[in-house]
Amino acid sequence: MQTKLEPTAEQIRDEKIYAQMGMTTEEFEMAVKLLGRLPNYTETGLFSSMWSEHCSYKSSKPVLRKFPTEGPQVLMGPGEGAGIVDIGDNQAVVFKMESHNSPSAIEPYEGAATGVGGVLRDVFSMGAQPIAAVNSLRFGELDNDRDRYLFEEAVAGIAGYGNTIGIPTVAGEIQFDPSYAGKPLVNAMAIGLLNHEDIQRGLAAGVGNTVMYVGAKTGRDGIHGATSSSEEISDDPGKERAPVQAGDPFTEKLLMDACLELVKSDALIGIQDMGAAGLTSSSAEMASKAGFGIEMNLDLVPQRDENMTAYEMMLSESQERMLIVVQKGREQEVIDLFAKYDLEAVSIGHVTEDKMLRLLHKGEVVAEVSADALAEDAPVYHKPSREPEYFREFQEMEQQEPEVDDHRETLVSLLKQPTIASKEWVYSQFDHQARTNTVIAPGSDAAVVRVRGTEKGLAITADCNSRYIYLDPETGGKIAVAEAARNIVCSGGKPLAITDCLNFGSPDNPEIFWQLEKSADGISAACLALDAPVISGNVSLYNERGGKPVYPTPTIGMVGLVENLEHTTTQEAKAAGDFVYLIGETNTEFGGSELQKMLNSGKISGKAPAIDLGVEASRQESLLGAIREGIVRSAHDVAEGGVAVALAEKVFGTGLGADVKLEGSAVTALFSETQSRFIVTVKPVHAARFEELAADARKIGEITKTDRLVIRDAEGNPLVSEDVPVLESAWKGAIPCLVNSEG
Amino acid sequence: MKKANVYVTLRESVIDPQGTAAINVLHAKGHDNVKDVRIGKYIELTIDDTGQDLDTAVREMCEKLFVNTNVEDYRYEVLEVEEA
Amino acid sequence: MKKANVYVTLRESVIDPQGTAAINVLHAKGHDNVKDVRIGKYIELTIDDTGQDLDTAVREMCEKLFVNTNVEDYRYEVLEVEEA
Amino acid sequence: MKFAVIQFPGASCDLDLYHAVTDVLGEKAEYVPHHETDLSAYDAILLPGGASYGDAVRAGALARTAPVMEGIIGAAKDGKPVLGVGNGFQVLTEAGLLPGAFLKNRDQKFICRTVKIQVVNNRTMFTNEYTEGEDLEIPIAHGEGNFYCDEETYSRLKENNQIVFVYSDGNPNGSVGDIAGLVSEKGNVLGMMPHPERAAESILGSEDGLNVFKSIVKEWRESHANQA
Ligand SMILES: Nc1ncnc2c1ncn2[C@@H]1O[C@H](COP(=O)(O)OP(=O)(O)O)[C@@H](O)[C@H]1O
Ligand SMILES: [Mg+2]
Repeated sequence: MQTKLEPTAEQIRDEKIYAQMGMTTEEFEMAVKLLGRLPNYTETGLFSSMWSEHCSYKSSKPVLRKFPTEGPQVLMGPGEGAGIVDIGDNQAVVFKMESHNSPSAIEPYEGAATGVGGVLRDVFSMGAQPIAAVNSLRFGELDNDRDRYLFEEAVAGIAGYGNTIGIPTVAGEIQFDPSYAGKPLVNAMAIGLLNHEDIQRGLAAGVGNTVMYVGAKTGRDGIHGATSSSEEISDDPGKERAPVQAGDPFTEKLLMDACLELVKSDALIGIQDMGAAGLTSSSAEMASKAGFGIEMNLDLVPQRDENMTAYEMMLSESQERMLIVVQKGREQEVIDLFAKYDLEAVSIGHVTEDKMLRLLHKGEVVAEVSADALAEDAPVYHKPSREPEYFREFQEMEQQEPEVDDHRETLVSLLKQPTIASKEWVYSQFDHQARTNTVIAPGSDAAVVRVRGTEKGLAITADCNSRYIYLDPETGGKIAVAEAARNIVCSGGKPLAITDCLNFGSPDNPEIFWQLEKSADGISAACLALDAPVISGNVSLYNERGGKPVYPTPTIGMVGLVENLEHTTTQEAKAAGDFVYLIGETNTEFGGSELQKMLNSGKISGKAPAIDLGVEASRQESLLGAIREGIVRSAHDVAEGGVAVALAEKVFGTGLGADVKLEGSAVTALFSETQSRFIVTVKPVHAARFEELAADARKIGEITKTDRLVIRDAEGNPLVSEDVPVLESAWKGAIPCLVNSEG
Repeated sequence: MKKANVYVTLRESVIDPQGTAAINVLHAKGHDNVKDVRIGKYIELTIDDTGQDLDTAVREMCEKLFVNTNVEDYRYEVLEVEEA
Repeated sequence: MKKANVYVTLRESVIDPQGTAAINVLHAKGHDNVKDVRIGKYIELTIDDTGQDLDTAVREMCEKLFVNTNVEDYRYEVLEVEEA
Repeated sequence: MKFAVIQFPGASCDLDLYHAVTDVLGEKAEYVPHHETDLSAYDAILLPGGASYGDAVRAGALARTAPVMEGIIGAAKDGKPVLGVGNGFQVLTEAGLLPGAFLKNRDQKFICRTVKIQVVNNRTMFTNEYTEGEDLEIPIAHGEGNFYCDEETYSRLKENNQIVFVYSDGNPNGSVGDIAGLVSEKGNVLGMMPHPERAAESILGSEDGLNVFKSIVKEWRESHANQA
């Protein structure tokens, strides 16, 4: 009955209805050729969603091929729900990052919440118990209602989902910049743990095996989410929008526990979550990867809304659903297993030999398409790329030291910049201790989560300074990985691998495509230098509004191994009398710095800070060596705001102070963002040994009992001298104050 | 004094996790004939009657604060209340 | 088919933290004449009409599940709905 | 001694309690699913934190209808120690085993951080290992931890020394009388919003919560030594 309302195959072609679904004419013609006939409405929907950027990576594939994805530690690289890395003792860590930018720009609470839910499913569909969640967020400056709303609600959504399902949110990062105004980035990462024998894949293998649907019912929500997340955000309020997808963390908790029991059963052949493009992508991909076909009867799909069409069911992005393939004849076992968790498992089809995705609805075949055509044969575009003019200009600029009158005042202002300010307002809303394994909670460089029953821990961080990437994507890409690794090392871990989320504007713009390519080059180089291959990731393009793109933001999520939890180190100073060391020299580098941005009302220019990956790797290695010898009391990398900010952060919350002396020009010494630097504290008795291990460390002063931060020039004259509580309250109060402001 | 009662409901198309959890429990308790549960908000506003246009004010309060118009619908009624 | 609409409100004597937060926001936004905000629940139950006594069933569901009678009051109405 | 760790659907901190009792304390514990009704095999009952039933309707509202409540109520009547942490506390009030109710946090946001609480009453089976007036650092993690009771109930709680823990360095959620934890009139049911099982190992930042479990064990040992 309702199929009558759908346009005919001829109408789809003649009236270019495929274009409304995001397909180009060439793509439509390609689909016609693969099919050998005109696709009907449902089939056009299958093609358009599977060939969307989000599902097919058609513009980014050539870029992703650059990434190093191998290493002795890698058990599974990109391609499945999440990547897997060996951590010894037959255990492995599974992780993945996902973007939920476009839903979050419309409905930030549910957008962020379902982002968390989706990436958790990616992890538990591999057979891993999720043990931690992480997020990486970007918002406009908190100077207007809309951006404040997006920020507050996205944070609440992450909390609402993560806290309810009981997976601790242990780390994250947030930056604020006008380039994200009205187009926030919401990236969620999940980390899981499994034993090698429990590794699962999304395979629909074995003719006759049964395809089952588990989890929440299918509704009309999120139809064409994959396509619309591959489009720029519309300013047209009247534009018809598919209903927002909402999350149900309670159902997901049951689903997670049930799936983790199921993976122990040999009745299970394959499992995959229904993410973007829902039933379509899960079924087509599982069949294609396994070299089989799938036939499904859509009448059997559990439905929340009435009179759903085949098209709607296949394209719905209702949350908390999984597709599983089980051995024929063992369906009842699976049904019983899910029933224990108050969930319904329903047989909806079977595996076939003919490699087709065949859909039946109301007694008719409503779609019949080769699974490979959908999952494998999407076009791949080699988009033109062009070096932007701004880049040349910036490269020709000399590094300049900004003029600053009052160093103390400047430090206070920097500490109040929301990108630098304390994120406690955010992470105190996240349950970061559930599962009682969080050894280092949010607030230090990287989080550390113990691996229960072993001496090991996992160090976890997410990082990306997109200002550097905008100025110089290749250098900035290197810095993003290096900074993540610095945070891991400072916490006592050795980098294992990364996941990434490439958030960019439209790849159809050659200058943006250039940013994408160059930053991937930088990321790849750093991954090689720091021995941290890419094991999973996600691409989010078209992050634009009114033709204005966000800063290129390839977020890096990194996991490192803490071999022995005794090595875990935090950033805060521990005791008065400890020596303070600065590792690495300082140059005048202010391009893209927090100080430059602050003094130029948000604008940045010039060269990004330089980075030498060889130097980076050797400093990280020697610092980790010293940490493992147990002679480093605290370690912190120098990042936004330079040494002055890093020193302040080291004494916050400790009741202690510091008195240090810095060489060179004051503004550079205090605020420059030269890379590959660390500040560590060491007990005097270990000083000699530490200096032996860390060749380019210089002692700059001591931790003091009085809670005052004194930073002097080479002659000993104070550049900054302030009570720590004054600095700390500026730093702590900044975000709450912006959130509660009006106007 | 006036009173505005606001009824906020989740859009039909949006799943209601609370309602879903509740209906399962109701069925387990033998209330099998309950077919659907939707949990929304009921807001009572007491407003000084300064003779101004309450409709505009109530609508604004709803859309700015009480209702997430992406996922919720609302209706309201304005009543006269006796001074105490 | 029948529908029961349940209105759950916090007791007068209980300070409503949600309402208090809301009123502060409203005043900051210039809605000074709002004197009180109370945030409760509005629950819609769709019930198969098997001819039994709905009042008892609805009251039981409320007191066992939807309402915490320590701090909340409720009222409800039962309506006839057209079959689709 | 054998602890029961109740598993309500969705309440995820069962694991944390289980490990605190077994790995840290070295006592026996078993998970008991929500549909079980017989708890006679256990010496103490633990109701975990988390979000049972996704905190639908109200935190703890749906859990109070679970069949296992019958066993819990029975155990409480028999005088066995029953401890509810976080969501477990909310369930105990919903079930009427403890007075009062919970409202949303004063600031409307979920709060996860370590707070200071003071032991007001150390003469309970849950606090005998503490000294009176002792300050503890224990994490909280809740969105509806704002304990409410009317004035009459509050005076009765005070009179009977039922208030066991109060927040001592700022009230994070708006609870009446800064209440962080309280016992039933008979003293064998304790509800507390701070999570002692998250403060049971120094590697996780604090061991201040461990004595809650040690107290239960001590009391049990003593009472069973007398019987023997
Ligand atoms: N969105 C977030 N969620 C959880 N923790 C966060 C979030 N943002 C920041 N944090 C935590 O706050 C601390 C400071 O973050 P950040 O300034 O980004 O550190 P760094 O510069 O060392 O990467 C870190 O421990 C980080 O994990
Ligand atoms: Mg850092």
